[in-house]
Amino acid sequence: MDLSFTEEQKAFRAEVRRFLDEKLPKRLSDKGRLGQRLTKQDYEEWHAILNEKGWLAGNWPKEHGGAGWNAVERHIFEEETTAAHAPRIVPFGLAMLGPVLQKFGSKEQQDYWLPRILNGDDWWCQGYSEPGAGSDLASVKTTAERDGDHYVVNGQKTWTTLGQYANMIFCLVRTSKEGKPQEGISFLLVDMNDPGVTVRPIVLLDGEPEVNEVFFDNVRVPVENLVGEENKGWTYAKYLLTHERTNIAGVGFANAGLANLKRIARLEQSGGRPLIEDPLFAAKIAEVEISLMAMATTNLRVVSAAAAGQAPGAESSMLKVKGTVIRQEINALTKQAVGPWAMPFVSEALEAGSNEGPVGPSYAMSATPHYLNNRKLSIYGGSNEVQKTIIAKAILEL
Amino acid sequence: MDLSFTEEQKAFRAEVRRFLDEKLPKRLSDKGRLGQRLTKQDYEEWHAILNEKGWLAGNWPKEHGGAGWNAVERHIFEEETTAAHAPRIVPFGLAMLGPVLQKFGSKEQQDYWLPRILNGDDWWCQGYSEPGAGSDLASVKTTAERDGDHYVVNGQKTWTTLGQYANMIFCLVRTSKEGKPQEGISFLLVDMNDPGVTVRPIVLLDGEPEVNEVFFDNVRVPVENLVGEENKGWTYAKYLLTHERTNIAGVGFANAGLANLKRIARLEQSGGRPLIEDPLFAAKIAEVEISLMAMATTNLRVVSAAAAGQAPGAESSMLKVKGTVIRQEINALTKQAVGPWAMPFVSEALEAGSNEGPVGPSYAMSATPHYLNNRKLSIYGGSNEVQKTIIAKAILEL
Amino acid sequence: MNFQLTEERQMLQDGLRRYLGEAVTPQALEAAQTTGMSPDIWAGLSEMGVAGALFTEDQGGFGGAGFDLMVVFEELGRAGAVEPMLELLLAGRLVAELGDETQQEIVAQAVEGAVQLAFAHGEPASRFDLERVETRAERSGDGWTLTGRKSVVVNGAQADHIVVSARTSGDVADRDGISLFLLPKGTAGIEIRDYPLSQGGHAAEIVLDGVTLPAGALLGAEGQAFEAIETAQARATAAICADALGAMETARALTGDYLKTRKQFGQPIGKFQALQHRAADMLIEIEQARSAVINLCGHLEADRDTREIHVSATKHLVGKVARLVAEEAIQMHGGIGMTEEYDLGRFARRLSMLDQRFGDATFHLGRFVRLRAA
Amino acid sequence: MNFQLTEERQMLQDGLRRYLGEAVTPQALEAAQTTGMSPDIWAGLSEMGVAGALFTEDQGGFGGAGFDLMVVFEELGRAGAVEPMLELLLAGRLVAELGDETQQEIVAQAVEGAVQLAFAHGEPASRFDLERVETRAERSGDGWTLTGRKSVVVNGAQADHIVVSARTSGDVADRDGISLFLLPKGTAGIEIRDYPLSQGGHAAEIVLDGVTLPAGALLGAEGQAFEAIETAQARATAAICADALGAMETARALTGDYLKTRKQFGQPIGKFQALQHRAADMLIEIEQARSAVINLCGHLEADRDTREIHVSATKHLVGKVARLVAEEAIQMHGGIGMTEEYDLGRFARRLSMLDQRFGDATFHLGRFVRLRAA
Repeated sequence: MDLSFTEEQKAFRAEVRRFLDEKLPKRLSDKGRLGQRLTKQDYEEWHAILNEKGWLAGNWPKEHGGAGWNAVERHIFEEETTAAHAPRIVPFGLAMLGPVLQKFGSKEQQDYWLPRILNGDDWWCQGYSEPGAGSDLASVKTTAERDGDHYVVNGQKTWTTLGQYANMIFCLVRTSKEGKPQEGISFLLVDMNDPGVTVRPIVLLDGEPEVNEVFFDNVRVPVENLVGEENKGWTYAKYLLTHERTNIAGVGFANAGLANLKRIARLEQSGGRPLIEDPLFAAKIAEVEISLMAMATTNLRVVSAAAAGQAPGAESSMLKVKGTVIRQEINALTKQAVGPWAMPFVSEALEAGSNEGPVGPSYAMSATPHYLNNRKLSIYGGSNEVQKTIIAKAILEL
Repeated sequence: MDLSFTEEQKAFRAEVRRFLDEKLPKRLSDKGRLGQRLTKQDYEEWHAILNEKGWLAGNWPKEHGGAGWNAVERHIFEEETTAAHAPRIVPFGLAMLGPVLQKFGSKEQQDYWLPRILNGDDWWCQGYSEPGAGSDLASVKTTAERDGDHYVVNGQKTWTTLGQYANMIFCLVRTSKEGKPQEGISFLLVDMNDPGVTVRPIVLLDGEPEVNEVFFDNVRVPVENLVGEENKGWTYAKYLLTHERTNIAGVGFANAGLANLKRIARLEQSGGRPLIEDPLFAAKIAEVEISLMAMATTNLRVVSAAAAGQAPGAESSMLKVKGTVIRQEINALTKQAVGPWAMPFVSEALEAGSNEGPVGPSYAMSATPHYLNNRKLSIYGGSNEVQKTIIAKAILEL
Repeated sequence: MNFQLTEERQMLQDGLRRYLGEAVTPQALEAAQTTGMSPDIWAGLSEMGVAGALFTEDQGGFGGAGFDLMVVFEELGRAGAVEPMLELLLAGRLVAELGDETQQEIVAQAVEGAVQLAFAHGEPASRFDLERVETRAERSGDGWTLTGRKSVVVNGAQADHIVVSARTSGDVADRDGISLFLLPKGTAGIEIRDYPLSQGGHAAEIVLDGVTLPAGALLGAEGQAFEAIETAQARATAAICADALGAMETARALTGDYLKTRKQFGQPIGKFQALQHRAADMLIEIEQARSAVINLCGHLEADRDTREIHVSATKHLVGKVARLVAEEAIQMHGGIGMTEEYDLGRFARRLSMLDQRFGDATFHLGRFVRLRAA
Repeated sequence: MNFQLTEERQMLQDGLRRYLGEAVTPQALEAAQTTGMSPDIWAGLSEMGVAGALFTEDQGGFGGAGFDLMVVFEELGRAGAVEPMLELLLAGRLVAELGDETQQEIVAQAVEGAVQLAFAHGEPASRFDLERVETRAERSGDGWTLTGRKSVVVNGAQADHIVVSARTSGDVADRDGISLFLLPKGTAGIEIRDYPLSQGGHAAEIVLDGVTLPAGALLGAEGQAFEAIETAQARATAAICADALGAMETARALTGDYLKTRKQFGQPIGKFQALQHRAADMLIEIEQARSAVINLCGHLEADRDTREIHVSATKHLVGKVARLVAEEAIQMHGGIGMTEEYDLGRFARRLSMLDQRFGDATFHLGRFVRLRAA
């Protein structure tokens, strides 16, 4: 047992930090720090900066243009970029589709699509969930019928994050109704500019159109956009979900959120003293900090096992549950910390450079939107209820 | 809406208080205050004092020798007796069997058994639960087969509280295996001195033999000891369970426990100050006190509806859950309040007049036994899980 | 002891529930987003005479007791109405209790629902400290000059009259030395920034830049307003907790319906025991909240210490339960519970803002401890 | 970064688990009830050289690091062994670090498991305040006279040597002025009341009524013992938390088995989703506790502030989880979980007493806040 990082890992951390000092535009980190909206261009700018350094695809092998980092290195990179308030790396092409294409895609698909992901030629989004399906992903109703050298796609996807920016969507579609629900699913790449694709934004509790519905009305997709074999898409989908699980604990986000919470609690005054000196509020911060200290170590235990080649099993379900609960508690305490300043909702103020400034201190304006928005953490990516059932069955064998 | 008691109710409360001042033996209230063991004789002594005043059977109608109080009067009586640390009224004959006999028993049974309950001629215990049945009371396996003018009883009951003091037991027995499990159950009164009855104590976590197993080996019970009709016992059992539900919230116990907790927290010192001045411990006391303030009002809402003739439905399930959780939290905080003094376990010290005194202050000695013993609150009388299912089905119609 | 509503209150409750159930439409809410309220609903409530329930008979109303507030605000919360009835209660009762004859005219108008009011007390640095007032009022000639800033004044831009607190003596956190003033809409020197609130409705930042007021603007005795402010906040706390109770009832009703109809893995999700038990917990806690609101409403007229103990106990408990109910209702709905289109959203947001007004659950827990120790 | 046990520690763990799994029988536990421990198991542990894992090589052991303690105490907790290994750690390491050559002889015996030790520090009024020492030691001639009372001294009546703290200067709650003394069994003037503990094992009330000690009884520098005491308690906290972790693992294993085998309403109760989710929560929290123990064990050699932050973080978190696990394990078992006959009981009692030693969850939460603010 040894809790300290190796010299190589420390050196890597220093290198990441140096890189962020030099290359992360202040305009972008300011937005992150203040909780302002990031535009499509902001993400693309940061992707390009990382890509130039060869760090955009930390989890891809080098032969595909990735950094080839192991789990510990990815963890360090994530810790440092989150602490520096860098934009997150948009995961759909890089963390989700990329690994699937590398494992199951044809040589042609890899040669064509992978460089385009790195270069930002395509913005991908995810076509998994459907209305009424919830966490039951296998109940895919969107159909793809073969018609010559095309599939004709009909149906609807939902909860498509940042679908409004995307030109491409990878979809689970039903190509057969025989056998178990899992057996007739295929994995298809669809051009969203094709006729018959419509995107409709869904406004969430925080007022933001972060997710979308995507409708397919007789969309003709060339058969070469099928990944792997027809009716084997469930296998690829499950592989993708496992890959999505890296950084599932969100330790970096939690650490940054906790630091922000403490900063606010030092600035806000209650009863003539900084809020952080209120014993009961301080205790609430301490409880979540202590939880996070333990969870961060659980995360390192899983990361370290993954770096040594062990596939994380139900442990990632535990990290999902605990990690999201901790982040949501930090969000709730941050909303609490800003007091009455959490009430004003001035949407324009979240736009950098807007004429409409925030009401109250700038640290307050994103507290409520973040609290509301992050209720999603315990719902998406397999709800916490689904995770608990997995834990009960996989570990406790109930 | 009016939260205050009527003048009549206030006068009644004053009368109860005066009675307790005059008639409750200090020897008994001292035991209650210190958490010392009560003997069989202690209970009998207190029953006799109450019976002399006509207050032993508050819930019985006057024609049967009861006080004929309504729910609010019973509530006041319970509040005052608990606050005065009087022994509880042993419920098996008075609160459980009595109402069943009054409703379903024959004239002969009423004339014979009811006065004996009031006079303390019999000590009753309850033969409901069986090994492995848990909250599934209808799965009765103990059989009673008719043989001439006797039933022959075979089987086993468990969790029989204070069975070691009892000479009589009322039992659910199976007289038919046809139909639904509920349909073949009968309600039988068994003399525990009859040949074939064996009682074995079960020692609980706190080291006390509070409950027992009762074995029946070809016990011959005269048919006149059948209550009501054969195979209709489930109806009577359910009626009994409803009656058991009065005072299910345990507000009186909770109030007394909270007062005791605060007293201890004023006496214990931490960091050179009374423990009650520790902001975090004080907050824990406050949280449970605030919960109790609300629950006490919920209880009065139900009591007041009951006094007006409405039968409490799933509300009593809510009171059961919240009431037990509050009492258990008070027990846990009391254990916490006494600090290291919770560790010594000197069983003899719980005996009044023992040579073996408590280790540490006398208020500390019962903290751990009570904490451990009251884990039962959320298990017995229909576990809190069963209550939640009832609530979900009866109120939410899920 | 009696937990039944009187016949009058029962009628008010029934009427309000029926009216608001129909009136609070998506269109009405949409209209309220830019103006802070729906004029139609305000008119409808006035017609029903709801404002009268907030005032005692002496004050020209027909209610004013804790349980009158409970009935009115529980229904507003149940329907998710955003009309500024709470501000009418806060400011209107202050005027009714402290005002002279001229000022009392506003009360008569308020009882008719003909005016809108606001109470400008909070400041950028005051958070939940009722006694922290930095805005200053200085005598100038016969009248007063007010200078300072008031924050998150609900209904501030829409109000016909604003009750403003200002310090006429003492240190920034003294209880003594706080005075109240009555400012009509459009008073010169007031700068108002109007903005929408997360829970619906509007609030304003108000800058008082040497606002000159006549002597008659003083409301009540100079420097002696703290007790009245604390009493007003106790009433408002009862009202907002009753409002939250109503919103919780709606959230749980929506959740109950959803659990019964939504199917997953082949059965209604309400058949899953884990959700059943969590729904039961939610119910138990809502009953706790209801009892806490009853406790506070029943003690609004008690002595100050008893009343304030119930203020903190109730605001603490209802604050905790509101968070639980909002979060659990969303979670049991899943994704749909997070969308603006589905009705739950606005109730969840309303509940999540309960903690931000009049002190959050943690603040009141600490305050309860201090009150008990005193 | 590496979370694998070294080969040596893995062997120790395997050996201990195997041995204790067989040795901790109902008979052994019964025997321990009157004497505080089972001589057979103590002998067995000695034979395995377990005590050596508690001491560094310099001290004649083969371990002594945080993760050595974790391995040993997790297994003692897992088996529910009541032998006084924690007291050996507490007192033995104090002697090893502060003792002179003569005193060090005890360490050699301790490493062999040939002596039993106790640490008499707590007093009737000290609760969890490490610096509160009212027992006084006064110079008398060449030696010392000790007067005072020590409370809940685990293994006090059974120990061959007791390390006793006493104040040689300063006020009752000063950190400076605390000294340690080494008392052999049977020293005149000591009055001992021996009694059993809820969690198993024995403790004693010790009255020191003018106990006369030679100069050589002083352990370490006069008045300078606080730092060593705090360090010893940090180690003991790591050990008792690892012990609790082991007990939790057993409680959850028993619960898992029970959920799989016990049937109600026609199916194993482990098929009920509400229990599944609660069992999953229990597991998640136990993993949190494991990580907290790792954090503390990995920082026992860090600078004082870092170490103590982890002491309080870990004791807080493990205390909370221990309560959850004990209570949930009992609840999921139902009645049987409350009986003395079923094995869960002693683990639940052990877990419920974790909070009573070295500071409870609330105490350490407050201490964590103070340490972070410092």
